[in-house]
Amino acid sequence: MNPTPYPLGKLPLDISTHGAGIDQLIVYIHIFMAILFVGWGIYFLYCLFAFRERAGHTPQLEEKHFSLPKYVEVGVVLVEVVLLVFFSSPVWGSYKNDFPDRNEALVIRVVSEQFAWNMHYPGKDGKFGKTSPQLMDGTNPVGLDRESENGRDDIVTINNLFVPINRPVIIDLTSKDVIHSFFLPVARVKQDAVPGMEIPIHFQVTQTGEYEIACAQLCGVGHYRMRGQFIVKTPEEYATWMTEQEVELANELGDAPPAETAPAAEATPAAAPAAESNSEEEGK
Amino acid sequence: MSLIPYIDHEHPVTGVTNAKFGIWLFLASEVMLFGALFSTYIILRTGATVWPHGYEVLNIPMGTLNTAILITSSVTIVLAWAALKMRQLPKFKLYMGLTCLLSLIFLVIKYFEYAAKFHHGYYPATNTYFAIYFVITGLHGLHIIGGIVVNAYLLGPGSKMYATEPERFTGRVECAGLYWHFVDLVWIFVFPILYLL
Amino acid sequence: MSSHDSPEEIKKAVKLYIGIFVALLFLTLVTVGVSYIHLSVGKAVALALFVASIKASLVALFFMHLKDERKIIYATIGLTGVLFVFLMSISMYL
Amino acid sequence: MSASHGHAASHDEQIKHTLEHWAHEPFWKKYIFSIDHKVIGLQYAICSMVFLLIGFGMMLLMRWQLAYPNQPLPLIGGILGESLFPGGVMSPDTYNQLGAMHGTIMIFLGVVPLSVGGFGNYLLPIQVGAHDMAFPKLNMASFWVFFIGGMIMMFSFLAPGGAAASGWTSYPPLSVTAQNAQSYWLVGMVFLITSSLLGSVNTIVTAIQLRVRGLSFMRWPVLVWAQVITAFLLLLAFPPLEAAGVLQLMDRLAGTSFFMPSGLVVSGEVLQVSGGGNPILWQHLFWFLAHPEVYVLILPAVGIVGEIIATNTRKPLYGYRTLVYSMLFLGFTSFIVWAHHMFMTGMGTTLSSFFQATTMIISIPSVIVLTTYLLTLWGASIRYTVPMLFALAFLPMFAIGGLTGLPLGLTASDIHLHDTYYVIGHFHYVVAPGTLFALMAGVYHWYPKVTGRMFNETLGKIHFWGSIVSINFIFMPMLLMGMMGVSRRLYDQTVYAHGAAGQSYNLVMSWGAWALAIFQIPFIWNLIVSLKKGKVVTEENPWGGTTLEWATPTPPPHTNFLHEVEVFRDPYQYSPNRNLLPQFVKE
Ligand code: HEA
Ligand code: HEA
Ligand code: CUA
Ligand SMILES: [Cu+2]
Repeated sequence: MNPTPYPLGKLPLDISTHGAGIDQLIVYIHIFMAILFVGWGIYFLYCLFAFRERAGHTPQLEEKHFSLPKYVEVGVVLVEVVLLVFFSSPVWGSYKNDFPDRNEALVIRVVSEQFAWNMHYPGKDGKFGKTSPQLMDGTNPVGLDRESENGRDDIVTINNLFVPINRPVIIDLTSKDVIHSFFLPVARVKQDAVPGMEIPIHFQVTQTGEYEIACAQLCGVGHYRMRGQFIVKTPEEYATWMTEQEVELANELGDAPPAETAPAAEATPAAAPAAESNSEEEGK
Repeated sequence: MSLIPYIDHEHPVTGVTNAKFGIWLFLASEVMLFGALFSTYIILRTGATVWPHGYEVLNIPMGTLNTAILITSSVTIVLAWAALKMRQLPKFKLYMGLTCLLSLIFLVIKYFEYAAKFHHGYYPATNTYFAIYFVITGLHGLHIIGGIVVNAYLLGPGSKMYATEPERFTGRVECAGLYWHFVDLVWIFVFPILYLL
Repeated sequence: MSSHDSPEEIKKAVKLYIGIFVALLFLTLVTVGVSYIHLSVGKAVALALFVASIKASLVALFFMHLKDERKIIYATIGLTGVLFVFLMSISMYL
Repeated sequence: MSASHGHAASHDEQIKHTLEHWAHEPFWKKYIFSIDHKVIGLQYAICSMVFLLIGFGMMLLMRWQLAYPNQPLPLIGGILGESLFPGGVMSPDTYNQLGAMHGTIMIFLGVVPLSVGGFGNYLLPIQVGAHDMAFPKLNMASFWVFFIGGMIMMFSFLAPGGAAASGWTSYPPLSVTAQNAQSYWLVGMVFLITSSLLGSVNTIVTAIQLRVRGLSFMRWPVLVWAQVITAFLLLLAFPPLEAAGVLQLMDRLAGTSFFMPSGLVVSGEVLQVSGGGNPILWQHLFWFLAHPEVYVLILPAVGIVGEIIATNTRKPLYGYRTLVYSMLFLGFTSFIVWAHHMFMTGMGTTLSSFFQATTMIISIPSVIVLTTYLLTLWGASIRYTVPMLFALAFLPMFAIGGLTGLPLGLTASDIHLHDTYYVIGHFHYVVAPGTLFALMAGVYHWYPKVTGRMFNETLGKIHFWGSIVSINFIFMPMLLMGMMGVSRRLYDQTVYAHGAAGQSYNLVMSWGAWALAIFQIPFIWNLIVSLKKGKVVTEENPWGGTTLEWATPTPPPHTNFLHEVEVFRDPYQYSPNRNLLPQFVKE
């Protein structure tokens, strides 16, 4: 087997495309911190020893001026500026802003609740059906209206987030009750899920495996067990899984099983590219 | 008697008495208190889908009357202080009495306004507009009540101090006045944002 | 404030207070009157806050004697003013 | 001084008169509803130390659950009752209650009242040469309002549904929908805030108005500076939280929706509220207070450490002015960094850039403060008293805590570290081996002055070495566990694979915490027993300090000073021949 994705006392395995920048920043800033701490620490220990009170030792009372510390302080400022401008801001900027094309990417709605993660896939047509709070209940966690225009083929899973590798993923994150925080340790993704807001995030992963979704915001008694599975598959496996879901759903709703190839007849032009990219991957 | 200096005369460097400096610091914190509420007001309003115009749901004539009353009470209290400065205790009592009376009238009108709201089924829980309306006016009302207590004290038992330490007493009245003006000042903003806009 | 202690000064001040009082009442009527015209939201807000600020300044400057106060009071108010702006800036973030 | 007693000569008379009068006051007026700032200071100090102990006790229970998840708590588990500890095992809800209350108690009932209420009240008037606070009755009121607030917090455990369990941050909607004593928490906070406001007005007026002749601002001891800046932070940052507390109370009790958006569905039911509110608004109002609050936690500690370092290095503080300006800058800037706690709430890049930048900027004055202290050590003659050991330990510990703030302040690294144990490690390094050590240093340093007895040196050293070692075993693993991505506020982290991978750290931390508890026994023992058995201290200035508290008789009488005092020079001056040039000695 692979070595554990969670080595003791270290950053976990990183399977995302943007995570390297974050890890690099974390490593660099800790090196910087260590240098400051050890540098001052050596000076500190030296002082503690050399200037201890003892017979014949007198303190130096005249005002002294040191210029080295000034340079150190200026150095600290410079390093902070560099880290901020060249390491933190670019990574953060692309994390927040450089969204992939919604038509290319796999778009998933994630609706958090006490204490579960509900994943809402748009299904074959690439479009989400209508949802409403009134429809939410135990069997319909995201409040999906199956009768709404694009709702019939939507796939909903609980606590299992399936994504393929090497394809941008966009998650529209929201919550139906309290604030949660959607945390994928191995993908360096974290975003609060705030009720009343739908916040998009994006990432892309490169390595298959079964990982975890953690809740990072206190959300009640079950906060500690609000664990989800983050299942990363190859595109083929992912497509197979998706087809399984579709078949299952069709059986459940009593519809005809979905045809092997998309797009569905009623797909609007906007949805077509997404559907195409789906079928492309299926073809691989 | 006291070992604490600058109770009844100004500190030579800062130029203020302890009490006056203290009351200004207190008012500074009050600014931040109401500032947070005004911030909340803006956020709720910009985020709201429907926001009733004050004039649709509130009683503007009553609000205007209350504004006038509060402004008048601000004048009477400053006149009360001026009377003390001129060492005219009876005049002080007259103006301070007026101030208390006016503030009570303010509360009575406020009571009728609240009662009318409840009568129409408007409660804090109705929508965010009424939520912030009741909180701001309610908190302001509590400040009025606090002011009445202090002013009534200075009018009644507190005024005994005038006989022994007139300077110190005048200082106290000035501080009470500063507080009262501040309460008035808050209302000057509350009135347009809740009633008129 | 010792400079204003003399009875004449106080008498003068009293006249001023009455003047301010009239101005405040007048401005109140102005805002209320304008509110009946139903201006567009932007204009109404700007005007109402403008008038309110004038009224507040009058109260602060004259009734609260801020017109000639001590440095330390100005400093306190100045600091509070700046922090108040920070606090109000919250409303821009949401 | 006061107009009716024009002459300075009569001042001493007046002191005598006041002391005689005080001697005849009944016990309750002298020691319970007292207006003497020293008595009030001690009331604050004792209460807050008991609260610290209670808060620590709660954490000791929680540490059992963390180290040995779901195993019954030995011995005490059964006693604590089926509702909180079913089958002797702490329930998740109990864990959340204890966690929220640990944070609340430690900060608002422990550290702040001790450093501001205790040290501030006791020392600040003396250090400026005053006979009492400017408003003694207000001072008494602020203590009792604090006391009521504390009691409300404590009794909230008995309320139906238990104590508040939404974290010390009380984020809505969770805190609003919670069926527990969150409302008590809010009311308690309103009391505590009111108490702080009264106290800070008093502190500022006392420090500025009651300065004795010759004590210009730039001659204030650093502790006075620290307390005054702290008081301004409390004065101007607390009211927004008071307002927010009222709003949350309205949401809970009056059904308003200040923090409640529309369309909430809680356990399958659509919540019947009008909606239209904004949960993020609470976070802004909360952190607008709570970031300045963390500097409230550190600044008095910085002041105490400054006093002790100056006294025990036997030389002037390096760069006193720089230090003062840095603290002023720190205080001011602390008002514009609050949103660094909220990077993950969905904030845009413009705003987060601003708050990242301010957060980096605010680290600079902290670096300068530490640097001045470190440079003071150069060429010193360091006397290793117990308080000095704690004060010295403060420096590297605060450095670790402060430095670990930097990765949190940069948005990119905060993505991974936010709300993990890294944050817990960061701030515990600043508040526990930082502030708490500084406070312990202060307790030892002024113990002889306050009680007239010397503490036991050996017990003090055992306390020090035991604490410094064990406390690092608690908080260092937290930083590492945070790196692994383990979330905070987890009742049982082994539910997660990455949590289980780090579980061994929990054993280290818990045993570290229990060891730390054991090493507090000599401390408490020392404080109590030395009251009776300690060597009597009669001299005014046992440590050779230079500030005004060392001019008072030991222990200080009701009026603090028996004669009028005056200040002649900057603090922390030493002359080669006398080795000591106190502020109050004319030469
Ligand atoms: C006393 C309290 C205190 C202090 C002083 C600080 C200081 C700082 N804090 Fe901290 N912080 C908290 C208490 C404190 N903090 C608390 C309680 C929380 C969590 C709240 C919660 O969520 O529950 C928190 C959380 C917190 C966050 C949010 C993290 C998150 O939730 O994701 C951030 C982010 O920017 C942050 C940053 C900083 C920074 C940059 C400083 C800077 O001011 C630090 C500057 C100091 C230095 C840079 C040190 C300089 C060192 C040297 C010069 C070396 C000298 C060497 C030797 C002596 C050997 N803090
Ligand atoms: C000032 C603040 C402060 C202090 C000092 C401490 C001190 C300690 N804290 Fe705490 N802690 C917080 C503030 C503080 N904490 C906050 C805000 C949180 C977040 C809560 C939340 O999630 O909402 C937290 C959370 C927190 C957690 C995480 C819980 C979780 O996320 O699930 C843990 C875990 O171990 C912990 C441990 C400890 C320990 C072991 C100490 C030890 O260092 C304790 C040491 C205490 C002493 C050594 C007592 C000293 C006093 C005396 C000895 C007095 C003597 C008495 C007499 C003479 C009468 N704390
Ligand atoms: Cu959901 Cu924590
Ligand atoms: Cu902060």
